[in-house]
Amino acid sequence: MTSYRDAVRTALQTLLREDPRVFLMGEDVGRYGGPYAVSKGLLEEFGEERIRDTPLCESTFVGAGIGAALGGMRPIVEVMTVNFSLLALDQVVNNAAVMRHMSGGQFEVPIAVRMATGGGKQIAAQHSHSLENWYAHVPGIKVLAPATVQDAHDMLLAAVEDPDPVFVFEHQMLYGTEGPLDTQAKPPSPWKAAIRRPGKDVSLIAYGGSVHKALAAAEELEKEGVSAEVVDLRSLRPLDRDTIIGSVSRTHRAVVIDEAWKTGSLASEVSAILAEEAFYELDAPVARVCTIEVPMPYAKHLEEAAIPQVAQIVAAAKRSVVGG
Amino acid sequence: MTLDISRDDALELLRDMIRIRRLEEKSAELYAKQKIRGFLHLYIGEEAVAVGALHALREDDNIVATYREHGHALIRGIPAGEIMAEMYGKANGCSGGRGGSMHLFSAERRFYGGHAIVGGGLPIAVGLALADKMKGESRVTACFFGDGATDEGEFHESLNLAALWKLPVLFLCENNQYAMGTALDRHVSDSDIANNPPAYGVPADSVNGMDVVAVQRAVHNEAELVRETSEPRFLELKTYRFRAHSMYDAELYRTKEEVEKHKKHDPIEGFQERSLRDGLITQADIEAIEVDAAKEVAEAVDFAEQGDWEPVETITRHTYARDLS
Amino acid sequence: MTSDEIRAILLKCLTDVAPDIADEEFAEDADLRDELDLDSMDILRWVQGIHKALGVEIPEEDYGKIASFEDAISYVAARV
Amino acid sequence: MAEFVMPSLGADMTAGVLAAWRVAVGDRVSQGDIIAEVETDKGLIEVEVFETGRVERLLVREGEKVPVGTVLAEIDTATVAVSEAVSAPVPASAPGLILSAGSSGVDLDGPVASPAVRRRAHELDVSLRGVQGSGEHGRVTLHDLEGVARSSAAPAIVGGRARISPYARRIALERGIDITELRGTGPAGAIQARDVLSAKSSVPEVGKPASPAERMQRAIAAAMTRANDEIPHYYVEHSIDMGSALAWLRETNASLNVTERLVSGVLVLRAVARALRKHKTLNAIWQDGKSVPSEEVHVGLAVSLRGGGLVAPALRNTDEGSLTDLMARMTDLVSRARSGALRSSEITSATITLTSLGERGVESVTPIIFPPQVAIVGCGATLERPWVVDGQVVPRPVMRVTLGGDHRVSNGHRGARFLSALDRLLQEPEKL
Repeated sequence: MTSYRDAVRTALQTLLREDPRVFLMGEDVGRYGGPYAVSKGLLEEFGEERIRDTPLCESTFVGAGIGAALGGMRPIVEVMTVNFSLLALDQVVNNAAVMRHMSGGQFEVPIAVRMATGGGKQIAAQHSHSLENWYAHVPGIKVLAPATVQDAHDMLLAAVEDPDPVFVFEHQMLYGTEGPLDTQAKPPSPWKAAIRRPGKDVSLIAYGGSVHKALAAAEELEKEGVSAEVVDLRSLRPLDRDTIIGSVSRTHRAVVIDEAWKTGSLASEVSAILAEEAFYELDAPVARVCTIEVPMPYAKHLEEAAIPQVAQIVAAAKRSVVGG
Repeated sequence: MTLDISRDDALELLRDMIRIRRLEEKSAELYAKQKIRGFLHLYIGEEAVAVGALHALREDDNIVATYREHGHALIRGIPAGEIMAEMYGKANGCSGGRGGSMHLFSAERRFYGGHAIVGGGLPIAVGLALADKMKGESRVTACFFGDGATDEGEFHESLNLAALWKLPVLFLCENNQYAMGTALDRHVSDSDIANNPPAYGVPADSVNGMDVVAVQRAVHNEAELVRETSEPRFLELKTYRFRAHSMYDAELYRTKEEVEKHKKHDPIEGFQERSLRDGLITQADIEAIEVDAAKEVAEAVDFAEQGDWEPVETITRHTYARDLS
Repeated sequence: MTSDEIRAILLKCLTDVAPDIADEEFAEDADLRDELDLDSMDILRWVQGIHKALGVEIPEEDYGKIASFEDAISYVAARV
Repeated sequence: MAEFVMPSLGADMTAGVLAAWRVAVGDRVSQGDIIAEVETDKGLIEVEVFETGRVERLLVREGEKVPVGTVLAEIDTATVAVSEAVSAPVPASAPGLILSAGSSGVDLDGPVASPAVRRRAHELDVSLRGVQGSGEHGRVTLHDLEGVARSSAAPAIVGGRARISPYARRIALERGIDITELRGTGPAGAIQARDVLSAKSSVPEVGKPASPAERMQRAIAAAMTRANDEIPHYYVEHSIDMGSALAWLRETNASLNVTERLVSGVLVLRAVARALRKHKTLNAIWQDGKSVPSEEVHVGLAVSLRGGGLVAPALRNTDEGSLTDLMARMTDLVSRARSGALRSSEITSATITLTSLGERGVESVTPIIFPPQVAIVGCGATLERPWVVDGQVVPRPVMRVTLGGDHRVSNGHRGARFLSALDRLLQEPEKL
């Protein structure tokens, strides 16, 4: 078994060894070994040129990453967490996302950006955001959310190989989780959702840190005679509409689990897709289980109450299936 | 003090400045006639900076500019027709009609564009220089920006990062005395802009941006130093824009007298008189240049008028490398 | 390419268009439209299938020469 | 004589006040001179003239507010060598769509609308044709657009407002179950699938559960019997000379490669869709006791399934896009219909149906309307017929077309005018 963080490091090593254009840039990725210990040991193997500790200037080192990609390199930029990426949003939205389209196809920005996301560690409102939906809203970039150890490895390889800007969100609660890792097998397309557990009565649709909670909820529902299917979105832009619609066309009920705030969330997007394209398959309204719309509180019992938990998922599924 | 340049250089510098001015005058006319829409920022008065600088840089150097970039694009080699067509929004424009006046691009000529976010181009220039350094290519990345950009966080971050990682960036600040409607001394604490960069270890100098020969010489010296040391340098070019910030600007922030005072240092008229006085060029040369410029502009307008509109069906093309649907 | 191979390819292209005839017996010399209840859309998709599989381009005016399955085999055999 | 017009000084400026003239009649002006001052929201702006010559006439008084583009003065440029003023004529009709905001001098495709509105319309898959905007000069605003999108959403299948889930409503139709007799056990008494599944269907359950084909057959039977009981049909028939259409088709197909080849059915399909643009009453849905015309034309194509059974999925916006595009969409739809891979929205969004049995050699067909539609077009075989052309009797390929209409909504006169419009369209195939 391998840990999620080791899977990411393995991918980084493979990329750095095989392609001289690849280099890693970010705060404390070198000497400190990475804020989540993902890049430990890489400085010793690849040196200061290709493992670059940056000053605390998110806008400029993300912008420099975009410039280096324009200049023919394949940079991997680590923005410590999505919370600090807000300073770099201008470079992302006004440069990375538009360069190819606005230049009439002349310029390519093959950059991969990794950042931790999500809450659950009692680090309060400024450090616990889930803002994947802000990035998944923007045409011109792609967004991935690896929930498993295998995806954490495969998706980073795909992100660096892709000619377009790709943003990979690693939920901070996953770094320590363990799972099987096969570095030889040919990985499935990262742009397709996956059925992590088949079921007949209701589709639990989730991504990133919420997938494990959906699986746990499905186990509990099984005991109460409700067969739940778990769909892991994996790709947040583009969304794999066919797999989502396919699943709900079999179960006729959907519960979407998303650690972001409900308003304007990816859960809202999935719900709108189902209302527009699977309307005649729905036997109950689409349910959304999201974080309570409040700045993330520090106290443990408050944070746990705010973030979607297994119990809320089970309740929502039962309301959808049994009704009343 | 006589000009120590050849006749050919004098003709070349004068020609390019006049080409820019006639193109910009025509753009103003076409904007009034609603052929060009959106925002339009004219370069009239600042021609000596683009001409002097681009004549001093090499064809292979990277150029990153701002939304006031028609002059830089034209002298860099993007055909006047493609620039005009782009301002019309036609498919045969240099950015396919997608960018407009503020976003002229040319991959072939390493012209990394017009950038409309003030200061937004600086990190890109730092990144381009980083890529060249890592690939072992000895190329200069010239980054043009206005005095307004020196207020942005990215300006300070970029100077620091370029100095820290010793990146071959030539920061060229076109100080035209105004950040849109705010005069220099009302938006910077130290209006001697060249004082800032040394705080980050970036050597800085200043030059009269109205004197095309001085600009060419200064940019040449700075660029060669950057090329040799692969370390960033900074040059302030003091200049002045004779027209409003953009087409919809009542210029409440400055007086007519101030504009007239600066117009006496018109970079074209000044250089024209000195070249005539030193016998480098003749009145006939000037008329020939004017005729050529008028012809180039007329052909550019025709090229734009003949261009097609991009059909809506291809609107999503180039959003990604391969279409997602 | 033998005529048997051509026959097999043509049959496969036909079953792509009309899956249910796969296990049906049909007279190979009879008019396909009547025999297998094919309309002009089916014929076009069959012709497109043959073009994709064998590169043989069958213009509209030659549709008469492939009215039956047998005719189609000899027509295609002469052009592969 | 050159015109000096009120210039546009900003993307959102539509008019300006001529604050003051800086020249008088008879003055000489040269390019770049300041000729007037204009008062705008941002303050006074000096305006330059782009021609060189003599001021002939001043047409607008100081203080007057005029729209951008209004002629303010005339300048006699004849006395001076005419400068290379822009004289290129404005393109007569700009093909396709203009991405920049609509400028007055250029012919637009459809009403005036900003790029943002056009992009939103594209996303909502809504056509702006015929939409009356509430903005200035009939400009379509985002608000208008959202209204149009809501009103053209797919209609409910059955009249009356029973609270029933969409899935339950669909399988009730398939099973021929009348939902008004059901009691819902879902939230607030809503009817859900289990209520339908457990109800006794009007058609007796026999032995083993029905196969999908049998279920479909029963659903068609239910729909057809209801159509016959409720809809008073009228029929009108018309013979159309298909000569020019088939000739154009042969000639076009010769130049197309096989993957883009067209069948005559696609010409008839496009002609029906275009004809409906002017006959909206036939392109409508019967809902809550009245006919609701649809803004868009989605022709349902009757496709007979090989194992028996019939389905008429809709080709959305059949009147838009190129013929090769329509052909590709038609081929895809037919093959997906036959392989049972249709999306539910395709089954229920047709605004009229076209059924052609010509391939089977029958001369004409008198079809039954698919509820809740209010009309149906039936085409017979195209056969060589004696036909009078310029007084001569000549053989021509002729097709008999029948229109079935719902007499509560339209009448024979309307049906006849539709068929003659269809005939005219098919005589000019190149325009389809």
